[in-house]
Amino acid sequence: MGEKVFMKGNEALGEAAVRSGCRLFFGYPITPASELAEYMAYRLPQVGGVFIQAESEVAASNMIYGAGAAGKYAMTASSSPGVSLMQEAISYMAGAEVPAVIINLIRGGPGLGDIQPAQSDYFQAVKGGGHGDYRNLVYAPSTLQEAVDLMPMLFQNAFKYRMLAMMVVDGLVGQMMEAVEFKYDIDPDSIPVPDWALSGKKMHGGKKNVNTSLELDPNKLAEHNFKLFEKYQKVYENERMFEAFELEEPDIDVMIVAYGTAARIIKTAVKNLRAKGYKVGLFRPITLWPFPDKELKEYAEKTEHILTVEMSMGQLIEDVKLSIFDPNKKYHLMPYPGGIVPTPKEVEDKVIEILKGGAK
Amino acid sequence: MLKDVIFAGFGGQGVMVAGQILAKAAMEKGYYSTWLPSYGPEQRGGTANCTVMISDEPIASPLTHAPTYCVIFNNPSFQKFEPMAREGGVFIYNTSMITEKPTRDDVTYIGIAATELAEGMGSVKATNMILLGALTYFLQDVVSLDDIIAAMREKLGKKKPELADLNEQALRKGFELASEQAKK
Amino acid sequence: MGNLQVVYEVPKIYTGPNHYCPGCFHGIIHRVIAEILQEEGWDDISIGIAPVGCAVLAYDYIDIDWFEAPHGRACANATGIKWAWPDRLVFTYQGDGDAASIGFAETSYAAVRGVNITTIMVNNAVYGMTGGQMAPTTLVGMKTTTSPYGRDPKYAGYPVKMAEHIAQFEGTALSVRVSAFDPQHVLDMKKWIKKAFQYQMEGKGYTFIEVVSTCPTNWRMDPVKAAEFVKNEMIKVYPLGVYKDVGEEKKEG
Amino acid sequence: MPKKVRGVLTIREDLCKQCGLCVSVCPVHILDFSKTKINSKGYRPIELTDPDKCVGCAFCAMMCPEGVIDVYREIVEVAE
Repeated sequence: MGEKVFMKGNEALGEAAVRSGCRLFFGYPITPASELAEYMAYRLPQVGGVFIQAESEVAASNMIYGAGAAGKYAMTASSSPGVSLMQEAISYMAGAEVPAVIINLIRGGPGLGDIQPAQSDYFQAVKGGGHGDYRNLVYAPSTLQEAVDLMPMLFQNAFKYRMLAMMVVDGLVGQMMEAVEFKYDIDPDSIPVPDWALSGKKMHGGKKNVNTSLELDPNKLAEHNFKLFEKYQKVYENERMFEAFELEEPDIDVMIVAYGTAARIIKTAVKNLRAKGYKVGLFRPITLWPFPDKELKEYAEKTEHILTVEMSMGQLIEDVKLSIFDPNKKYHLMPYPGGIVPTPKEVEDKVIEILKGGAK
Repeated sequence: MLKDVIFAGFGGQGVMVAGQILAKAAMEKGYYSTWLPSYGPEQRGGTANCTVMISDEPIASPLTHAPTYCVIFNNPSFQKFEPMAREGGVFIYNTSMITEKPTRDDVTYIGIAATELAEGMGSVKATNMILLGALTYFLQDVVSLDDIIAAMREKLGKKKPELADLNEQALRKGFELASEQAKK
Repeated sequence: MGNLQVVYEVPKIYTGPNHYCPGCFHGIIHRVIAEILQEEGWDDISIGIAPVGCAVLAYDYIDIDWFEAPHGRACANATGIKWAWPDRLVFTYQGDGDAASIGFAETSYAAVRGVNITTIMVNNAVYGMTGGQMAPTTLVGMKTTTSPYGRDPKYAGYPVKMAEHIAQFEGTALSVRVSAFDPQHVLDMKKWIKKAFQYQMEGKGYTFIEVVSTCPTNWRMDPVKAAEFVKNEMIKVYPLGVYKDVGEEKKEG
Repeated sequence: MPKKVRGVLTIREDLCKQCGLCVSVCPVHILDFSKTKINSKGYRPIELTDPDKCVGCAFCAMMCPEGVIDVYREIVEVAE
């Protein structure tokens, strides 16, 4: 443990799940997430785990729904079109309070789109792609190392709050190779089976457990919804994560807001702009839900210009504006749809243009 | 220090693995390195390229808009990357496959008939190693030819030990040809 | 010098170059479909449904109208198209993963309903485009990227035999398994695809052609070896033949 | 003079992917990959090693996934 290994992102994500104590993976091939399933097919049998290739993403997501209800760490991974198919199970799991982990390696959409890195499933992930009122925990690491470091937390928080934890990355994280370090290796036998799990009556005091998302009485269903949202409020209070990069000074020329791969690239732009004397910083949400809105608002006090750079057509910027809630700020958007990845140069040019007053 | 390298060609030409060997060799030397692929949908014959970044500090962006080092395997990649190549950079290309002619005077061109040379050595599969060997000549402040050979043997030696010696020969050949051309 | 007499010309509506790997049967099957459509003059009234998988770009290779389906849903999309234009020639072109795994329900229900469309399912025992994962049709013991220790029936079950499965439905007019590993079988394949299209034009019901095919890239074989593997191994598990043919017995009014 | 039927092939070299299916089915073994040419895709395209022996059976064209080959026949006079 602790050794640096040169690995492909998808394989490192798989290894991170195994070391988080996950022994159940259900998946269906899709580019650019297939290598994660391939890694699990190779790795899980070595550690007494089970890899099942489902007949579809609808089935794969319902398999983690079952395994989560049975009280075990279970995971699936897919890319955008596949995650759209998983919305059924995602909504049901929210209703039935079943924990599990889904990784979405987002690719360009809508529809089949392409297979290039994108962030256009932001709304689907944080605003709910399935039906009903619910929230998912959504983590958006910016580097492979961060994704690996976050992985145990996804499983643990999924079980702590009995909700779905989703990691949104993109094909760039999945396909890229770099050195990663695994700092943990959790024994699955050390993970307690929750008393709500479907494990046979004798495991939990002889009283039957029923797992359902059905509640025909509207009053009771309303009560269930209020209860869910009390839980989500707790998650909001405890689990917001972000990074403030080069945002120490009281006055900032331009604050860039970005997450995931876009944020990683923008760090290069920030460094280059700093070298030229521009006071530019990056605010990077690590959790997309709960969104670090209070923190973003505080940092926004330091600047007039807020530039959102996202690999989508203006999804993140809605939460940015909602968080800052100040019509006097100048909001700028650099949208990169379709699987196009920003380059540091483009972002640098845009910042300089904003400061010259050319940009609206 | 930041070295940015693009390898580009058709899928199946060994473009990706050449980049992986370089990135791995750099990591073994204690540098930060990233390898980032870009594929078309095809399993074979489509365009494919990868970007390798090597630095002595953590790499933020794994992408470059103006690669300093280009290793080019086919015509479409030549057309795409020649205008993007960084001023003062090195542009290595496979003249067996590329009919395009160099148009810039601010880039060092190294043209090698790598496919024919590889065929002559025993396998067309060693084409990529000849070109990687040529690139290594220009990256000696980061990785030596021996480092690349060691990384190649670790990456390919297990699966195809019979090809490892040929690949080593190919790496050496490319290195030698690049040094000759660079001195001219 | 005598006059040149045409023996074979590549159909004009077969438009390449294609993106398939060297030696992939997809090209042969596309070419044969193009031959039939051109020879019968059906190209003006045909609508193809392309799948997700290696043939996702099929619409670039045959010069007819095409629809690009979501993964597995081709037969459902085709059902909609057919009921919008009942007299058109509507066919789905799918892989085994598409038609027999994620689209198993849609494919089966086209047969259940006897939708008057044709499915051409290319069975090469792997997911080709995504990089050689196990397919529903992967042979027991066969190594793929998601069955690295060989397909184990304990976890992955057994090969899905679509031609037999589709034959059981009353709505099926024709269910045949063919291959393309030598010229004779290519001609045989052409005969049965043509018959399927004819049945469709006569309104006989759902027609299904399974083509036992290769994946040289993911099987890690050269194309000639891969064709031999089909001939010697694949068709042991997937016997070629006619599993249902209503012939003249069933005709709608 | 006696006459015989001879096959004539049109080969679109640039489409060839050197898969060898045609080579494997040629009954008179007169197809092979070019030793001298590399096409723009990087493959060595097929060529006829002995055009006079072609019988015009079209097996090669039947098996070609890329639509590289058209097949014609002509009657030629042969010296005895």
